[in-house]
Amino acid sequence: MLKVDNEFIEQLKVGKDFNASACLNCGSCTALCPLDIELLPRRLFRYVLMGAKKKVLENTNSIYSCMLCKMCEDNCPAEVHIVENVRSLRSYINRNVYRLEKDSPVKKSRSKINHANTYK
Amino acid sequence: MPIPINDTLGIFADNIRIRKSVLPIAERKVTDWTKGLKIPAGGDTILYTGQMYQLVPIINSMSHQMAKYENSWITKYFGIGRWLNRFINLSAFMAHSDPIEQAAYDGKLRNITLLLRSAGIEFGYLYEKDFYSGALAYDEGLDQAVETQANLVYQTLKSANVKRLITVDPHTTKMMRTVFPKIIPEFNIKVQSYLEVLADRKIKPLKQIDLDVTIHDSCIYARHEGMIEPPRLLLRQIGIRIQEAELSGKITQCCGGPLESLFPTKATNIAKKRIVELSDCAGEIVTMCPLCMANLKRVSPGRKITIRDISDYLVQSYCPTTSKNPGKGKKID
Amino acid sequence: MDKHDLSQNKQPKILVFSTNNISDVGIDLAGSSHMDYPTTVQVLAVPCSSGINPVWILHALETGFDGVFIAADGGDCPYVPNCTERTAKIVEQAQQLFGAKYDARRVKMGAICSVCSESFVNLIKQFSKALAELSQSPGKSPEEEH
Amino acid sequence: MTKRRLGVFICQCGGNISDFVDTEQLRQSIEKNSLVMVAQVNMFTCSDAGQQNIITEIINKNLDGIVVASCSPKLHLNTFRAVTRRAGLNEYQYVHVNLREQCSWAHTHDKKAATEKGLRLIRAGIAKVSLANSLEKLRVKTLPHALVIGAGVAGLRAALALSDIGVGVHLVEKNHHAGGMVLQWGKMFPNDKKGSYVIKHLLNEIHRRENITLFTNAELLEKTGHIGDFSVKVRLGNNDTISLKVGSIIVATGFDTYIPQSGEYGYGLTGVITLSEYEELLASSMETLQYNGKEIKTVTYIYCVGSRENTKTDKPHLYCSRYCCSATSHAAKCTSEMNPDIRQFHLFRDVRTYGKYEQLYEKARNNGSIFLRFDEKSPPQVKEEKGRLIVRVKDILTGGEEIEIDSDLVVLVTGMVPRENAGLVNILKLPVGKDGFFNEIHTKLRPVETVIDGVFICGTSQGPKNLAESVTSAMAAVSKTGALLLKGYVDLEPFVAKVNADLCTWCGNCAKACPYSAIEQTIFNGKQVAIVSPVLCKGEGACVPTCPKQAIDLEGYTNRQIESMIDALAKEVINEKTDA
Repeated sequence: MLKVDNEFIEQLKVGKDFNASACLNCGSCTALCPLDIELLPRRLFRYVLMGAKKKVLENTNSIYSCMLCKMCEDNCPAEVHIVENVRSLRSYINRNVYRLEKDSPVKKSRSKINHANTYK
Repeated sequence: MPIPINDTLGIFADNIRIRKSVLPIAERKVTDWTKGLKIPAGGDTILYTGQMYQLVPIINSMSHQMAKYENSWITKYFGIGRWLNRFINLSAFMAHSDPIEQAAYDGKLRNITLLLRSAGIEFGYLYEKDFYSGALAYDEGLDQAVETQANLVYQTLKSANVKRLITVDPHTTKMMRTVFPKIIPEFNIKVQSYLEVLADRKIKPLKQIDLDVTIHDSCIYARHEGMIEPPRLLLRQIGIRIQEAELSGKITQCCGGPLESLFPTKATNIAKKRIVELSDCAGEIVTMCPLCMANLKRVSPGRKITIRDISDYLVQSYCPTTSKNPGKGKKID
Repeated sequence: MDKHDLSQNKQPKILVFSTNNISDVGIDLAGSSHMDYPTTVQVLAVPCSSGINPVWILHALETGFDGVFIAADGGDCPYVPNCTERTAKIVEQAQQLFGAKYDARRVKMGAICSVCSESFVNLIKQFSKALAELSQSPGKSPEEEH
Repeated sequence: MTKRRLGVFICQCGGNISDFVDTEQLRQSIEKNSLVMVAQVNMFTCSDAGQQNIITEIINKNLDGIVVASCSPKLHLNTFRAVTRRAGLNEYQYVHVNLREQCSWAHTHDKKAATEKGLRLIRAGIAKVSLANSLEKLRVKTLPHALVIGAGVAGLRAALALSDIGVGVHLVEKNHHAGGMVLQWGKMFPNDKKGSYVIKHLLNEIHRRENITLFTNAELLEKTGHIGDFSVKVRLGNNDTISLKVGSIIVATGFDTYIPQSGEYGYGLTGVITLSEYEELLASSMETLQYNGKEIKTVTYIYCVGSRENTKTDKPHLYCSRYCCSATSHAAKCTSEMNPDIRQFHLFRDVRTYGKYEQLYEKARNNGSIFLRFDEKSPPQVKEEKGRLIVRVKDILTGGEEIEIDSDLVVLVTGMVPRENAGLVNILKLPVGKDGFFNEIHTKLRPVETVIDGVFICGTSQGPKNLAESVTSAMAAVSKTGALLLKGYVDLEPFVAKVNADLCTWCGNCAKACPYSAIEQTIFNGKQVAIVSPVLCKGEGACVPTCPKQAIDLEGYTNRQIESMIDALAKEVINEKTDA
């Protein structure tokens, strides 16, 4: 049972920083990933969209394994910003799980880096 | 135990905050390459290295260490390492770059300097203020560290009245050209890779080279920055025949380099796959990113292949031969 | 007694009643698609299967047909909503007219729509086989032979 | 009867027939029949030369009946009827034999057997034409007025279009207000105009037209007469009854919304509402979306409620309701435009936002709606737990993972069901399909005509449609009506039942069997007999098998004709060398 964690969705700014709702589940990304990671990015993104925090955090290694090579994104028929999405997941984990940037002056407000828009 | 992501990234973040680079190196190592080139300090147009070429020998040495740590008992102590690193620059202790290698990578920057001069471009250099761009921190999602670094770099450029930057590698190009303006809305400095500058300037070859090469496009140049044609144009002009690998240009395959710090074994596996794809094509392999070069070279021993930086070819044709060609540096092949 | 006998090499003669708007179109399609069925199958088109007179069915058997197949419209009938029920009743009436003279299985109905070419050919081949078996051992149902 | 003089024209169809059937052998056999004056083989009988040849032969040889053995009658029946007419012969003295689709093309591997079958088929044609009566088409006058039943968007639009082409309209609406379902709808794709706005404009126009009379709160009570000239009685709001004369009737009675059963997907719990209720909520909300005074942050839509399912009621709704996926995507778009932070989960089986509506689906996805696909066999569960609505669903796209969504609002995307219309069905004798909606003659080729001549159906009365499709079908019904009424008359096929009064002893079986009330009792030579109204008779022949005296016949398919055709088909070719 995966519970939709609304707080997680809010923290991740799903739909803004993390934007993958346009995903059609075609699987092109998975097929093209040079890492052969089954989870990345289609299913991982689906977990994020559905606010399945536990599943997302179980897959930290996959999230940090991505090379951001953009092979998937360039071939995504739904034009999902896959690379920025992965970065925003790392950013979320760095801030909220590893607490690497707890001294951050921007810890309360969201980072000025607007992930979803970086490549628009 | 794999390398702990948490503590490793913590060290990167701390380093940026305290020492203005993910892997802080001595100023001397950043600027050594300029010896004898008499590049003016400052100016409107600046050659900006972002320390990438200079860093590679150190990263190489680090990765060698990290690969040893991966799945070893030491990984348990990374937490202590991070704590310690706040007071002592651990990377300086851990990584001792090979001076021959260092000189070879410095040589690429000397090549680039000569090329820009042959194209008639006037430019300066910021020397000790040629800061790291924060590329790795950006990729790893260390947003606060990136913001700090971006502001430092921008303030430095602004106070030096810089109008235009010529970058030498894909990572710094992307950071300066695409990422910084998102973080700093007023960032209005024109950023171009030296390959784009040379191609724009219509630099004329002085000599033809009879050679087949296979291009390994950098993911960042080809897909993130859409820069595919300039290196091909510059090589074609000097008579070099370009052999395209099955995956090249827009669909180039990654060298595995981005995994170097956290997943060294995976990085090696990806590099092995890529080097096989590239060797299937006739010719020497040409790279345009120091990280690609380092990662592909790491898996090349035992294979009959030559990997060279694009500037090594360009300098041979576009620059006049001098008795003391600083471009050559020391041979690393 | 059912007098219909077929020698081994002869195909049963079947009269098919089709309907102008629906099942005849499906049977046309079987021909357009070059789906082979026995040449001893002959089609007589009427407006609606609810208008088939049981007397005609009896007449067909008496004149030498081995069986009568009604290609009904099923639910597609544009004329009457309970066309299938009405047609089934006509089949029953015809069977009553057969009395002891003909086996009740010599009349059969099936729903054939305007694109049901394949099911027409399949049904007619099954019916033809059943009639052949029926003629060899009258009194036994074709199913029991298997 | 004097001996018939027949002509038989066998078509080679450029090889389509003659490659598999020996047409010359057919001609030689047929020629031996003493009734046959002419037997010819033509390369293409349907060509101008082929047609002219038939006319010449009819005139020169003084033929009184012809058989054309060629392709399926579905292709050229009308061609050769016209040929016969042009030669001065009654067009029903021509019989068509299907030698291509049902002979040459079906039996391409056995030319001998196919030729024998062809011969039997032509003999049957000869048998039929020998007994054919000359018939005249039934010409009926048409009145330039139409009755439109239902003043929803389809009915209103039909009335205006009829008015445009000069057909007067009586528009009858059961409810107090015209406008139907669309009146209640909020913003609609693509220009976000509200339903009430669209209806208001149509109604303004209706009121301006002098040749449209709108009766609200009114109901059809009775229909007599026939195509072109119906008499109808309508009950008005004040319980008065009015009689009207119309040439045709357009039925646009619309649909009903499926009402979920109590407990179906949590229906009955606070916060579980239907899509139309949600639309109303959206339409009445300004800046924030609230339900029962509580702000809505998470909306979960459950699709296909009452559509494409077989399990929940005794009346299964197996069809797709066509409009709901698009309507929900549009509602999602409106929701995120009001407040982009509202989380929207769509639990669907298939997304069918076809055509232009695909843009809505894309928009919904791009705006952050999450689509979760469930299997019909494991539908979502909706429960109330501690005052919250909990929806559990197995998401196929995540490999069947069970997802739990804590929702503020659950929207059941309900489909269309046929409107309860027993009275109207009875009055108009309209055919109703298995799904409960009205049936057209042919879904693709005759999409708005019914077997009741002069009665057309359109809009959602004939099956689920979206608004654009409803109006399209209304326009189709209008053009069929215009073509029928504006000419002033209509010709009907004369294939109707007729009673042999000498044989008839009036048992009433035929009258009971007739689905169209076309048979009545009358007195003939002092005895009770049945009589058929040729205008009401549809010619399906349902009365024929019920007559114990064989006293009722269908023109073109009489007992004698059929039996002689059976005889011809049964005859073995081998024994008939001399006389075909």
